[in-house]
Amino acid sequence: MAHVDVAIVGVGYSKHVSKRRDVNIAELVWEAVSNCYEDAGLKPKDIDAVVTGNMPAFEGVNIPELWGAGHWGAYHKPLIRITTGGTTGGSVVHGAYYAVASGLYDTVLAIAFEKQSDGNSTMGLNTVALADAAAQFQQGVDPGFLAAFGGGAVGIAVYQAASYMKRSGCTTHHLDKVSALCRNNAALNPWSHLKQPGLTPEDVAKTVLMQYPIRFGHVCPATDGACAMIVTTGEKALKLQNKPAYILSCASCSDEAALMGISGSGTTNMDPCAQEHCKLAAKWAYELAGIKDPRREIDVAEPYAPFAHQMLMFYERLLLCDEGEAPAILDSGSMNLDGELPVCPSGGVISTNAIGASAMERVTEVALQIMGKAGDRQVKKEVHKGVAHGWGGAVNLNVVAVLSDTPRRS
Amino acid sequence: MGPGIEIGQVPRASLPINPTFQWSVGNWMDRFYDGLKEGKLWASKCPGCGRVHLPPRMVCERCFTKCEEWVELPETGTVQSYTVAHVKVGANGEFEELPQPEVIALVKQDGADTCVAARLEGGNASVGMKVKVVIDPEAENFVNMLAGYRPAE
Amino acid sequence: MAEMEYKKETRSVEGSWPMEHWSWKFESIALIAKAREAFKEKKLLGLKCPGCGLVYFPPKPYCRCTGEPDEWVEVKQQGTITTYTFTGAWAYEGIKEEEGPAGEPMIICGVNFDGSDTLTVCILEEAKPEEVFVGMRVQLKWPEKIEGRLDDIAHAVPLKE
Amino acid sequence: MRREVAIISYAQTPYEPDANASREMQVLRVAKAALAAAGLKQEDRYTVVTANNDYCDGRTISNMRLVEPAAAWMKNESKAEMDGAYAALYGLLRILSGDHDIALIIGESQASVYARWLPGIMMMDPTFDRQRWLLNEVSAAALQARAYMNAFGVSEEQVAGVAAKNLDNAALNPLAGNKLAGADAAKVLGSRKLYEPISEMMVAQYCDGACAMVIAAGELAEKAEKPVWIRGVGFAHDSYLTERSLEEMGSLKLAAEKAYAMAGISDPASQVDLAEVHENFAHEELMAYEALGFCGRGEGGAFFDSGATRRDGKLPVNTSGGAIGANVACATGLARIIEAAMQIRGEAGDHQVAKAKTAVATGQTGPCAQESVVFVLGGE
Repeated sequence: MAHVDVAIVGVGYSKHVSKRRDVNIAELVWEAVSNCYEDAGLKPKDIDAVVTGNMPAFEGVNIPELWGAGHWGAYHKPLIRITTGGTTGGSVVHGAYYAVASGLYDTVLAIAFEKQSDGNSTMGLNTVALADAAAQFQQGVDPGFLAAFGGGAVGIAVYQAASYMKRSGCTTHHLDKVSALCRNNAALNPWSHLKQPGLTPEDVAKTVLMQYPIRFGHVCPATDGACAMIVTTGEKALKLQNKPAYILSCASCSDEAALMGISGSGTTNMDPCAQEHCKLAAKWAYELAGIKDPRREIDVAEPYAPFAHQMLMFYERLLLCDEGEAPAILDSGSMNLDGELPVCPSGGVISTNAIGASAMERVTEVALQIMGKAGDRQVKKEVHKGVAHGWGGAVNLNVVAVLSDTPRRS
Repeated sequence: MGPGIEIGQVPRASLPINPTFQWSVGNWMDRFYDGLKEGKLWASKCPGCGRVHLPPRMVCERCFTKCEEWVELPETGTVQSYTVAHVKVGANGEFEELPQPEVIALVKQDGADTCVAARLEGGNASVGMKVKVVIDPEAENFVNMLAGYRPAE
Repeated sequence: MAEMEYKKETRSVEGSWPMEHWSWKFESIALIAKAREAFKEKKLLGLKCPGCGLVYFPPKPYCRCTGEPDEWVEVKQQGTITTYTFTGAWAYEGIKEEEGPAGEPMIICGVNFDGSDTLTVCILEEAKPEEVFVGMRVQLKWPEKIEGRLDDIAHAVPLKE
Repeated sequence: MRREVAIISYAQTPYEPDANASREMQVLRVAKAALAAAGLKQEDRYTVVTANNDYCDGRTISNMRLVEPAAAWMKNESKAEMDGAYAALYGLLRILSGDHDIALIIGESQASVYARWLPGIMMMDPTFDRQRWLLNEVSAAALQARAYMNAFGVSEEQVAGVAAKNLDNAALNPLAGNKLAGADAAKVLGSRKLYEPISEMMVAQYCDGACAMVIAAGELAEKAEKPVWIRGVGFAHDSYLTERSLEEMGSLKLAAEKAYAMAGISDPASQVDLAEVHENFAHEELMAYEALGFCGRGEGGAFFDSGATRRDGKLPVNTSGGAIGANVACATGLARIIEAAMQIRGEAGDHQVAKAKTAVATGQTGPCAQESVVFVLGGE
């Protein structure tokens, strides 16, 4: 049975800033959606289905599509809401991909967003584990210990970073270099949140330590922002774009929550930096995409890295190099905009994190690079294939998408 | 559970933590509330298809046009539907008896194409009934400045 | 109709998620209660899955292989660090912290106790940050008074082999 | 459709007000049972789509802790934060793409965990309705009921009659938690008044439970003993309840049109043998008769009076007891698909209907059935 090719023909963003108090949630998303229709040269009447998602803990609104989707051109259209925490944006892209690839819906609008200033970002993240905390308090654990062991505001990332640094020889200096690289790229990206042109690793090293080994400069901001994307069949895409970005494959993989067993139980996910499920998702995605040797065939990568070490760690878990090689590859300059395999040319999640939208923005940024529409942040080399990634939950959910300038060879 | 384990009554846990939120209402609803402060009903009008939204909306969902036109609506409206409420939802999410029944109505303000859900004073109600809006600019919570409706006589 | 001017700051409606009215159910609390009883005899009890043999400590009612652990097995009190972090202000890798997170430095690590296939989180005492590494061997350190609390097993010291 | 996709197996927990089990254990039980009934082991290649809600579960990223119970460890797993029928739809899309052949679908929630009517209030417009605290799932449904009944002269006895039918049907369904053998309209009308015209027994009370289903194409479907083929599917979003007419279930009508077109059904009233409808309130079943084309606009009451939808009628509806018999947020629509498949397979036991070749199942999400999904199922 022939594969239905799926291609991105339109990308739209809202402004990404820490607080948008001039709009409500629905209006913020409208900005990204209307930009996307314009970019694709399409109108709501051309859309056959809508796939949406956010991480509702940050806004405190249950299924905001019920009140808001009229603002997004979804009137009387098939709409499905897909939410998986940090990977939501990527899971929404998968939903849109499958809708088109199913042959039932030719042109699909995908929407992912977060308006974090409507809630409290730290409390939002805490609501992931308050149920388990409730159980632990009841069994004799005092809140102070739980907060400290939970890694405070940076959560499990601190354990992951410590483990990764031990496994790979990555030093805090590498973390500083990742932040500097991303924030400089973000300065070339009009849609990014934190723009710090000329930021140096030394500047990052001076930022306050939050919890070993993570400094304030190694951590993403909390952002109000939205992202929208239109995908359609390969056939229709070529009528709209001379160079659409094809989604060759989508794959996700889920593991047991790392570090924190349910309500105090032990967990078999003992090393939060192993990320075997990320390797599996990448393997499945590359197989479907017909990619045999990712490190040579992939031209650009957008790993989901709200914390600096994750850009290197997931570079390895996306099978772009061997275990522990990423720090050296960073040092070689290969990851720069003019490198052999640029990483996070958009500035990455460490510069912009409207959580619900972030995993979709990894896909749209790879798409813009493939379409040659990434403006000042367009990488130097010609981009044929790219990989986009997202993680979520207690670093136990991973989503991967592989994109290309040519459709999947069946 | 496995043979070696029987749990009996499954234990429960809860936590006295209530995350709070502050939803920015946006410029359309802000203007709606500004209007109510002066006892006026401002509705947004779609330049595309003419639909008038109360409460106002930035975008007309029917034709996906930005509604930057405004119209001030008269105080009269028509009941589209209503319910006689015998209960309300308590803080814990369960129903609590109301001391005496009250009427909640969906009212289409004259000139509007969408409805407002609000209390209807006076006890008796019917679909199609003419009503007048009751505005309380000093309401404790500004979302209640549109306090409700009363029979138009 | 005057051209619409846009405010930068519009009103905010206050609201909440009254989570105090939610309550969750946990078979794991009942299983851990039995393990906590055994703490008083300085014993660690894990629960073994009949499906795949994995041992969960502290015990868990279901396994990733969809089995339901049902056999109590004793878990050793020595273990291996699988991951760690430090809280509080400290000096490490030569970088002196003038102002850093409050609190005195604490080493928090994930420990896999021998005889179990899971991790539980402990505070490592009698050790300096520079000495900690993934794979380091540690020994559980019981509190003076063991009351059968979950955090009775939350302290460890480097294992002197 | 590009591929023939069939329902292979299914499993449901008993539906109870307060199950003596966590959501994890209820999900684990139905996931294992559905996989076993399909002859599948965890080592086999299948994708998993669950339906659950952060506010119902009181857990942000509610699927994060369901990975192991949903037999999704190291699997390609995702979640629809809507009714379980949407998770089934998404699983179908994954299989039709050709990238997957087998999907495990699971829906769950526990009313004993969340504050009953608060997740519904949290769905309302946060810039206006939410903190005015007038609209909730039941008061909104009452406004819908009044609009519909007033427009087409439907009586409270007819609405109460539907509730009585479903409570009586539920008595023949061992899994239903809310049942009353021999229930009649008077009994229903006598129950506690909530928001007129809705009294307590007309409401599908939320309860605890989970259900799971395996759907597949390719080898597993061809090998299956009694595959139930998915003939057609459709879904649609309607406007927020204060911005549309409440006299009809607009999204259900749109969803049904799409599903019927795909299934080649032109005259549902004669071509459909039975329906399992997700009715959160008794009046919604009457409105669904019209939206699903079983009768004309406004004729739902008369169609009910004709006895057509009774267990022995020509188009039995909700012989399982429907949502009034058992309503689990994020699972009730999936349970409807399962009940319809059971009828087609002749496995519905005491509530089995005689003629069950083509069945319709519906799911809904949001106040006044704002979002709807329709499945058309057929036997060999």
